[in-house]
Amino acid sequence: MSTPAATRKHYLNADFSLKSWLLTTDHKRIALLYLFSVLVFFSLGAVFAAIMRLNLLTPQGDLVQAETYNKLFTMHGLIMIFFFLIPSIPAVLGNFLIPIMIGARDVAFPRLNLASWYIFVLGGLFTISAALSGGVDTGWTFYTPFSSIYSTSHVALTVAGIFVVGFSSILTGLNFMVTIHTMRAPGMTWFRMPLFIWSMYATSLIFILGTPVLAISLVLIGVERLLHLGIFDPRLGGDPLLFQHLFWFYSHPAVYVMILPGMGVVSEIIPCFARKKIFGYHFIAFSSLAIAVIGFLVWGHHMFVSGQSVYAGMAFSALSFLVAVPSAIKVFNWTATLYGGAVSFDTPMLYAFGFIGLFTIGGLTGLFLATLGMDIHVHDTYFVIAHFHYIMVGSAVMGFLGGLHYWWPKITGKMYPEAWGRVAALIGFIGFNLTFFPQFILGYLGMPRRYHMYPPEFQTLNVLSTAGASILGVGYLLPLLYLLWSLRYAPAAGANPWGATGLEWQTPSPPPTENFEQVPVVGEEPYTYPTMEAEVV
Amino acid sequence: MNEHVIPPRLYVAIWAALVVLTLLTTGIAYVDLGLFNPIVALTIAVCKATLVVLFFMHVYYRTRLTWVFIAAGVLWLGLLIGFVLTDALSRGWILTPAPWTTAV
Amino acid sequence: MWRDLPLFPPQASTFAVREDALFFYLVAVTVVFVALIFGLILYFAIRYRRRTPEQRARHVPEPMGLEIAWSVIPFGFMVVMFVWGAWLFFYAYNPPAGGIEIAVVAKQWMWKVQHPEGRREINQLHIPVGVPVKLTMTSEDVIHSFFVPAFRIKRDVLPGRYTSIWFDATQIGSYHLFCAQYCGTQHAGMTGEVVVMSQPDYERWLQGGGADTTAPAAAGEALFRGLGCASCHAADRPGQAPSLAGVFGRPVQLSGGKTVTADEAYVRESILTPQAKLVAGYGPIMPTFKGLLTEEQLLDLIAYIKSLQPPAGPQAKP
Amino acid sequence: MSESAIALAHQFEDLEQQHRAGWLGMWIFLATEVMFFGGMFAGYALYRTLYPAAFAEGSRQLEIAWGATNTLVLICSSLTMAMAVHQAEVGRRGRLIGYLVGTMALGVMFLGIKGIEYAHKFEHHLVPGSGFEFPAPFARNAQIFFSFYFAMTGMHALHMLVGLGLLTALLIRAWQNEFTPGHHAAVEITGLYWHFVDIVWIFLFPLLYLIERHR
Repeated sequence: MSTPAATRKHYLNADFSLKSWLLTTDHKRIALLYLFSVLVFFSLGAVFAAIMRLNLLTPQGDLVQAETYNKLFTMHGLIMIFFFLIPSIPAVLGNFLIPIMIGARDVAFPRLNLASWYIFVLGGLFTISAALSGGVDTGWTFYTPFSSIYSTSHVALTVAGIFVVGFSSILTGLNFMVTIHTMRAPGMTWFRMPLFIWSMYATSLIFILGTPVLAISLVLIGVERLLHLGIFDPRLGGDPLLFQHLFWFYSHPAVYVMILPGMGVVSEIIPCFARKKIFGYHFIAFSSLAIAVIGFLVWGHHMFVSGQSVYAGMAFSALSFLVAVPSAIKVFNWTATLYGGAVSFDTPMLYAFGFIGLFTIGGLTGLFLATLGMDIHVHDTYFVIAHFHYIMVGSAVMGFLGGLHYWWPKITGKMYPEAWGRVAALIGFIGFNLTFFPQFILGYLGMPRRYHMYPPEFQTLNVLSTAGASILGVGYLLPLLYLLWSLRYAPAAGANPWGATGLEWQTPSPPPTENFEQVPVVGEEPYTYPTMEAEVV
Repeated sequence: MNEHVIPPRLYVAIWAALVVLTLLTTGIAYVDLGLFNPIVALTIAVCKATLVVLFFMHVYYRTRLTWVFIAAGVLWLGLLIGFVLTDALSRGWILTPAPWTTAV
Repeated sequence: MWRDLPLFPPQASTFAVREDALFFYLVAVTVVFVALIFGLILYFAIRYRRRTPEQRARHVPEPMGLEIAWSVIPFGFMVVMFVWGAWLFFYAYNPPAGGIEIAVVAKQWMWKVQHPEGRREINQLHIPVGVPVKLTMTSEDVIHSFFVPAFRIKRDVLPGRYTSIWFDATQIGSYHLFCAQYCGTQHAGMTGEVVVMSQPDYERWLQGGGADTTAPAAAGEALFRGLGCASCHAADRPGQAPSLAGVFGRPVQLSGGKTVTADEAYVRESILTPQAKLVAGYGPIMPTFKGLLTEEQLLDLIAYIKSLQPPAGPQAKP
Repeated sequence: MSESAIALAHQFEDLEQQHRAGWLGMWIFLATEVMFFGGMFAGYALYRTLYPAAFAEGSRQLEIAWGATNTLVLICSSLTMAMAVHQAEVGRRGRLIGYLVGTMALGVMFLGIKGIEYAHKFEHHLVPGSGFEFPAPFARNAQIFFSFYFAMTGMHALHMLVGLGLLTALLIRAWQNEFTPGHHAAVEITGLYWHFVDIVWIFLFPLLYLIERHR
């Protein structure tokens, strides 16, 4: 604050050469490299989604062929999940914020951090080259034996891409865990850490224990296709459910990888804009860990109708309900934080409200799927599509955008235009509900997922959904435009424009390369906003 | 890190134990223990792995945190195998043997 | 208007009625909690909005009882969901005795159906109203899923294994049949219809269909003789191979001491991998029929073995 | 002092913190590796439960003498690796180099023996695929056993190769006299990886080679 941002040295103006970006080991610059790459992938995934929604305007699916449509939803799923949602908050905001929030100069392994980004890009290139050379049509779930024997598309290349990008996740998670364990500033005890750090720790746990199982199951598909080992081949007595078990062992917890970071962001935004200590800090912190751990025990709820044993189904169903409890705890604690606060309606807060709302709907409809008898009907229908988009697009992207707006002044040193921000948040919320709420009804009517054509009576709801998608698109495009605009034209932001607590707001915006002028010493719990009573005393 | 320089004698002793256990597990495989053959083989393997982890990998001398991550790895592996086998083994249990032996 | 914008699927089986009751409970819980959360957030946000830039929050205690309450109360609702859902699940996957048994073979991208009386159909399933129907299903290639929204039933159809589903239709009419598990290029085309008919109509329908209406059991018997099975598995000469009369649905003593129930899966395995589970007292002399039989022929053989009545008098084997 | 300043990366306060981070990082990575191999172990457990007889029959085709020898070779290499770490701790450069070379030699020996076994499998048509031949009753399911045999040992061998690469890097650094009694974390942490690969084999040996040998 002492020197004006224009002359002060910080991580952005430390060096302007391209090399200084591509060979940087600064976690803040790596975060921006990730931000750029995930936005490229998001746009790609969004284009695929747009073509799919347009195709579904008519029952016959006039726009694209069945084969093309299958490749579109496969690529949409793969890119959005592995190249956007999973890295979005962790690799961008997590990378930027974890060292600053705990008072460290960098992550524990900065070169590994850069390597993770290159591995991410390499995985992306593999996957995109698979798409360009003809695409892949297995669905993002790669179910055997279709993927291992019957599909004639570029499965091996795609699987290689996902395998590679998995390593990026693993190394990022490893880096974060070691950083949180060993790099905390003096006085930064576990219960003085911001809740965002707790959620990133839980996310990292899933990265390191779940991702390798996905990696090996993809390797096994690869060797079955290329070397003709019979791992999943039903003709040899192979069990088609084995792959589903291995796949969902990672891919269900991966859902929590996409939502936990968003929960962490919301846990930062709400106390800041309610100017109030978060309600139930310990409950929110431990519920993150509980979600990560119990989240590993519920994967079989994707397999209730698959021919899995009914007894295993019962166990998985019961555990699935158990994992809903920590999620409910979080929602109630956030709501209670507002009670007696001094609430303002800045853009990040609107996104946080949107997050809670959409997460509540998404979470409660998840209970339909965890209920054994109900899942028989709604499994693999648009009900499932609507449910997980409420979680993974509604909530997770709201969390990402909320966090991006909240920390935008810190990252770039510029304020975004507030009025535009509020309008975009509102448009996004309305557009999202218009797109995906009709899909709940479609699902209960029985429209199966991954259908490029459908019976004519489903048309009205599909048209409604496509119309909503166009509004949603506007809601996502607007922030991109005005955030870019703000880089050049917006007023400079101070070190702490929101009056927030937390170490990241005690260093200038943008932060210097070493994050802090001197190592901070932490002496109090997070979110200690002064209250009215404190003022009286 | 608190450096415990472990005497090489201990390493050699651990090595000798590992060799003996290897020969033991190979030999015992030729004895019919029925159901216990795989159990004995795995128990010996777990013992060998524990020796390697504790002494060759110095875990015996280090902080609790290392134990936590080892335990997590082993526990999660157990969960994966446990649930997969739960499914496979209970698939055949028929609820009520309601034989539809004759077509109507 | 409702024809163009349906909001609820037809309810055409006994299971659909039960499923919808659970559905309405879940919807009610969802609505209550969504209203609660949305209402509280709106109320708090407006009631405690920041009126002056300097305004501070009030000090609010954090009672433990509140945390426990909002953990336990939702959990209580979920226990009901679990118990109710599990009960329905067992109802759906546990067929009652008696009824019609129909074989379904799925392949990319069609449903092949054979009725016990012999009539075959493709992408259509004709059934009588008011009679429980059990489908025994398998796939020739990848995983498919048999889904009839009007009956609220669905089950994956796996290669190399039998799965089953049952239903009791309550409404005469024609309903969608979908493949719900992605199975390749024409997945969206792997659809058909389930035609629910009155009993007399169904009887009449079974008589139609022309010459190709050999009953599966009869076709299986022909295979049984043609493949030479009968020379060893003869009821009157139980020396080389066990007699198959009346064996279906009963426990079989295996060499090695274990017992299995002779269900579809066991018969299938014994034809394809005879040495895997040998019946106690017999040698491993039967050749494998892997690759010699189609899925439909296997189902025919199973139908034939099912149809064999136990011999009169005391059972040969326990 | 200047020496440790060179060895200390900028983000750490002191060498102890740096060593702790490296140690923890490697253990977290090994937990990841447990789950990586764990996927195959889960598949193995499933199929061995479903097809016990075929797995026993397949296991009997493996050469137990080579398998046991390889187990001993790896145990010896773990000993030499542990000794190498010890020599780095006490700062004897010559012996450190000697033990590293010894470890690598044993590692290469293991891969050589594995190669001989693989060659025999090719000769006996035990490699899954169109050329697979196996006595009638278990022909199909035994192919699954051999698929797992090749997948698991192949993945293990790949890890051995990575380990040899890491050891080569250590050897070069030891040659250039980079390690001191106060700064040898890289030796210890690479050692952890090597021992882990040994542990995987300790489980693979009984699971693959020792099924129902008594029949």
